[in-house]
Amino acid sequence: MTPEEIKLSVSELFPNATYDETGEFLNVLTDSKDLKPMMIALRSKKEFDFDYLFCLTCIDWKTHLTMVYHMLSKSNNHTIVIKAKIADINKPEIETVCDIWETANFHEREVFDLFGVKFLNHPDLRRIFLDDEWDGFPLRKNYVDENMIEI
Amino acid sequence: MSLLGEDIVTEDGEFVINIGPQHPSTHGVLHLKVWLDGETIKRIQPHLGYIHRSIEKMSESLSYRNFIYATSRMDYLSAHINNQACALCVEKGLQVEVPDRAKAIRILMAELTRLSSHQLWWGCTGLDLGAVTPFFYAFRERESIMAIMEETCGARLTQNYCVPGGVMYDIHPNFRSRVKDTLKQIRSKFTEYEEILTGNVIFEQRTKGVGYISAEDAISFGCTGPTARGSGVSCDIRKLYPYDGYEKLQFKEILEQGGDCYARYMVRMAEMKQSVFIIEQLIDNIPEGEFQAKTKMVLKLPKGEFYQRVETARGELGVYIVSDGAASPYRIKYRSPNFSNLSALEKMATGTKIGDLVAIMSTIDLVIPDVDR
Amino acid sequence: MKLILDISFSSFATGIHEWLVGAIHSEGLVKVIEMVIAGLALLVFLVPLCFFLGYMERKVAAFMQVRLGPNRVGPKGSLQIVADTVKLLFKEGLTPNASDKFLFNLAPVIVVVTSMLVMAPIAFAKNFQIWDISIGVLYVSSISSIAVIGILMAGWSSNNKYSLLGAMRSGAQIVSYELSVGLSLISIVILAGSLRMSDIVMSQENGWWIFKGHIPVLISFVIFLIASTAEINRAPFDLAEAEQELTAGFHTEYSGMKFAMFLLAEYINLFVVSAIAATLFLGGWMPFHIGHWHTFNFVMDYIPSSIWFLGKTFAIIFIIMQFRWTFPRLRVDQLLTLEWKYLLPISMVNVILVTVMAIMGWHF
Amino acid sequence: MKEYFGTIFRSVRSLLKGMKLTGYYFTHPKEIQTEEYPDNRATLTMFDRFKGEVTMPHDENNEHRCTGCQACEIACPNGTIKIITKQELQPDGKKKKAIDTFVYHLELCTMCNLCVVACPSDAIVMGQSFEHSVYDKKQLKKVLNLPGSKIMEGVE
Repeated sequence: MTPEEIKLSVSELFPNATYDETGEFLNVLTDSKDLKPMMIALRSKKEFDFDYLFCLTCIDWKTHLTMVYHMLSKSNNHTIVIKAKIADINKPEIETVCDIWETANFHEREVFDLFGVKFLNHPDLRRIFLDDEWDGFPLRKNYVDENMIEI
Repeated sequence: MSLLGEDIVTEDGEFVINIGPQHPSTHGVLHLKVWLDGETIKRIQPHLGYIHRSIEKMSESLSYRNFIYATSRMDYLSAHINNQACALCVEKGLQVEVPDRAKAIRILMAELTRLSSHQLWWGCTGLDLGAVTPFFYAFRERESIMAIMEETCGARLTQNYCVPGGVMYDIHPNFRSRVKDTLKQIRSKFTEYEEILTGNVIFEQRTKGVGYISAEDAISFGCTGPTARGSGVSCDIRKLYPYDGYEKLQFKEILEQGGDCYARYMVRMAEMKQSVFIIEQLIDNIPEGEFQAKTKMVLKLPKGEFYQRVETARGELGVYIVSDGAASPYRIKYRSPNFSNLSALEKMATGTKIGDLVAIMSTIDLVIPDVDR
Repeated sequence: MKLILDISFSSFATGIHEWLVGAIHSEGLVKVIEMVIAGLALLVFLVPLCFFLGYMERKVAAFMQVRLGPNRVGPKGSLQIVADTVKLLFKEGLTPNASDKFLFNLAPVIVVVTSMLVMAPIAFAKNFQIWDISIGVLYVSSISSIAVIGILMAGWSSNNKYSLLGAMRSGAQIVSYELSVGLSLISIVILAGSLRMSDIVMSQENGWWIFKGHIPVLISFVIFLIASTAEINRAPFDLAEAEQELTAGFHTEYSGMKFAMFLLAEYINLFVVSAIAATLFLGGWMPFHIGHWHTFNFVMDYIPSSIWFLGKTFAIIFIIMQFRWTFPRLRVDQLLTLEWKYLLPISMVNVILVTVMAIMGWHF
Repeated sequence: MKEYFGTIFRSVRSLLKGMKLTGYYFTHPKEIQTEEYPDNRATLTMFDRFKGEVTMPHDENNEHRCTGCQACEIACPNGTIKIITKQELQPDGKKKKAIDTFVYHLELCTMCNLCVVACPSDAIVMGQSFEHSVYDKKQLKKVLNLPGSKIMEGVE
C-alpha cells in the first residue's frame, strides 16, 4: 500500500491519530494509551500485516517522551512509523508490544534501562545493560553523572 | 557433599552454569546464564552490558563529522559499513549528492570488509567446533584484505574512511592490483574451505538440524542478515533498499531454507563468493572524478528525522538521527543487527546440548560490542 | 651396531642382576632394588619423551596451520616446553576452598600412575621389556581403564560445574570406547594365540599382522586408532576438556604442578596407545621383512630394533596428532552414536571374521 | 544396510580429504605465513598512509607549519589535542597568534585522522610508528612542537 492508503485505513480505525509525512516514512502520531490496540490492528489486519518491527526506541523531548516504532511488512512491502507520546515524564508508562513482536522484548528492556519507560505487562522488565543498582536513566537529557568528563 | 549444596544445584534441582563473561567461545564478553538438564539446555538468559560504552549518548555531544569514528567500535568487524551507514544518514539529511567515484570506492571497501568479516567468522566457527586449523587458513586470506585496508585507509580494523560527502581520501595507486591479487588468492582457497570444514562429516553432524528457527520466528525476533536468510527470509538491504549504487550491480541474494546452523553457514559461504563477484564487477570500472563532495566546514542537519539502513556483515544496521537543527544530533539510535539476533538465541538453543549452543552462537556470528554499543 | 644394541640391553640387565646377586645375598632385596632401578629408568625415559612429544605436537600443529610454532627458546624452539614445565613447577598449586582436598590432590597422581603402569609390558626393543607378563594385553586394557577414576575424581572434587560436566562426559566416553579397544585387541590375540607381548611380537617375525591379517586386521587397526584416540581424550574426542564448551573440562581448577601432571599423563597415554598399536599391528620392534627377499631382509635387520619400535610408534603418534589438528569435535551424543552404532557392531563382526580366518589358517 | 556402509564410506572419505589438506601444509613449509615480528623490525616498513600517531614535521631550520588555528582541536572527537597559543611580536611591531605548545595525548587518540584532514596548513601528519607502549601513562602526553621551533616563513 502507498502511504496515503495506509493513512486512510488507519484513520478509519483510529480517528484520533494524527500524521506527519515530512520525513522518509509515514509517521502516525498517537497517544500512549491508544498504542496497544493500534499495534494489534497493524500486526493482525491482513491489509497492513506489519510483521517486522525493525526499530524501537525512545526520544526525550525534555517535556515529554516519545516512543518510536519503525515497522515493515515483509509481505506488502510498506513501512510505517508509529510515535506514541508519553506525557508524564516523571512516571512514564506504556503498554508493551513484546507479545506482538518478540524482538520488542530486548528493545523495550533497553529503553527501560536508558530512558526509564515502564512497559506494562512486559514479562521480564529488568535493566539490560547497566547494573540493577544504577541510579538514573543515562539517555535522558537531564541525566547528570558526576563521573562524566566534558571535553 | 558440597556438590549438593546450593552453589551448584538450585533449590528446585536445576543445574545453572554461567557461560561467560570470560569464556573461549562467547567471542567477547557475553554472559549467558544457562539452565541445564544433564547436557540439555532448558533456558538461557543473556546478561549484557559488559562493554556498554554509551556510544549513543556520546554521539549526542559530537558534531556530525566527529560521531562517525565511534561507530567503528560497534561492530568492529564491519567497521567500514558502520561508518558508511552514518555517512549516508548525514548525507540524507544534508541532501548532498555523493560523487560516483566515492560511491564505488565505498562499495568496494564495504564488500572487502564483508569478505574479511566472513572469513574471520569462518575461522571462528571452525574454532568453536573444535577444529583449530581452519582459523589460521582463514586469517591467511584475511591478512591480505587487511593489507589493502591498511594501504588505502591507514588502519586495518577501525578505518574511519567514510566521511559525510564521500570518502576521506582517494584510493591508493596500488589498490587495483592488490585487490586483484587478493581476489585471485581467495578464489583459489574456497575449495580448501570446503575440504576442511564444509564437507567434513563431523562438521555436518554438528550443524545440520541444530539451532532451528522458522521464518516467522526469525522475522518476529527481528533477525536480519545471514541469520534470517538461513531461514529463507529475504532481508538483504542491498537488494531491497539499495544505497550507494548497489542497484547497478549484479549479485544474488543468498537464501537457504534450512533454518539451522548449516543453512546459516552455507549462506555466509555463498555470500563470500557474491562479495568477490561484486568486487570483480567494480574493480575495473571505478568512475573517474571527485572522491568527496564539497561540504560545509560545520555540518548542520535540518530539523527532522532521518533513518538509514545498510547491510553489514551481520545484518541490518539502522541509523536513526533526530535533529533539532543544531550542529550535533539531538538523539541518535543505532539499530544494531546483533542485538536483535542475540534475542533469538534462546529460541534456537532451548532443547539443544551445550556443544550445540557453541555452534549456534558462532553461526549467529555475534560481535558483542555491537550488542552493547 | 645392531648387534651391539640388541645384546647390550639383555646383557646389561643380566650384568646388573649378577652384580647385585653377588653383592647382596638376599633374593628379595635384589628384586626390590631391581624394581627401583627399572622404575627410575622408566621415569628418566618418560620425562624427555614427554618433552619431545610436547615439542612435536606444537611443531606438527604449527606446520599444519601454516605457522612456525615455537622458535624462541633453544635451537628451533626445542627448549620451549622445558621452559613451560619450569614455569608450571614454580606456579602456585591452587586448591579451591570448596573442593574435596584429598581427592583433589589424589586425582592427578592416579591419572599419571595408571598411565605409567601401562608402560610395563611394552617391548621397547629386542629383549628390552620391563615386565613380560603372560597376560600382557589384558593387563594393558584393564590398567588403562583405571584412568577414568582419576578423571572422575578430579571433576567431582573440584566442585566446579564445568569440571563435573567434563568428568561425566569422560566417564561415559571411556567406558563405552573401552569395548571397541578391547575387541580390536582381541582380534590380534586370536591370531597370535597369546596374550604375552613378546609372543605377539615374535608371531610377526615373517610379517606384521596388518599385512598378514588381510582386511579384518586393517579394520581392527583403524577401529583401535579411533577408539584409543577417544580413550585418551584427544581431539576430536576431547569432550572431557572441550575448551570451547567447558573452558578446560575436568581440569579447570587445576594449576601449577597438578595441571602439569595431567599434561604429562596425556602425553604418556598418547605414547602408550601408539606403542601398543605398533606392537600389536605393526610388529613392535620387528624389522620390516618381505617374504624371501633375503638381501632386503638382511639390510632391514641392520636397523636397530629400538629404532623400528620408536619409528612405528611415532608414525602412529603423528597420525593421532593429525586427527587433532584437522577435525572438529564431536558432540557428546554423536560420540556415543559413533561407538554404539558403528564401531562396536563392526568390531564384533570383525572379531568373528578374524576367528574364522585364524581357524581356517587363511592368514599368512 | 547399504545406507549404513554408504555413510561410513562417505564419512571416511570426507575425513581423509581434510587430512590430505593438513598433510599438504605439513609437507610444504614454504606456505608458512608467520611474520617474525621483533626480528624483522629492521626491514619492516609500514604503508605510507598508516595511521600510527599524530606528528608535526619540522624542517632543518627547526620550523613547522602550525599557525595555531585550533582547527584540529575542534575536529578531534576525544579532546586529544590541546593547543596553547601565545601572542608573538612580529618584526613590524604587530602581534600575531602563534603556538606555544601543541599538546597531544596519545592515550586518548583513536587515530581517526580527522585532525589531519581538518588542518588547513598541513602542519600535522600521521606518523608511522606503532610501538607506543610505555610503563608510565604520563609519557603518552607529548608536546609536538620542538623546543625553540617557530613557524615556517609564508605559512598563514
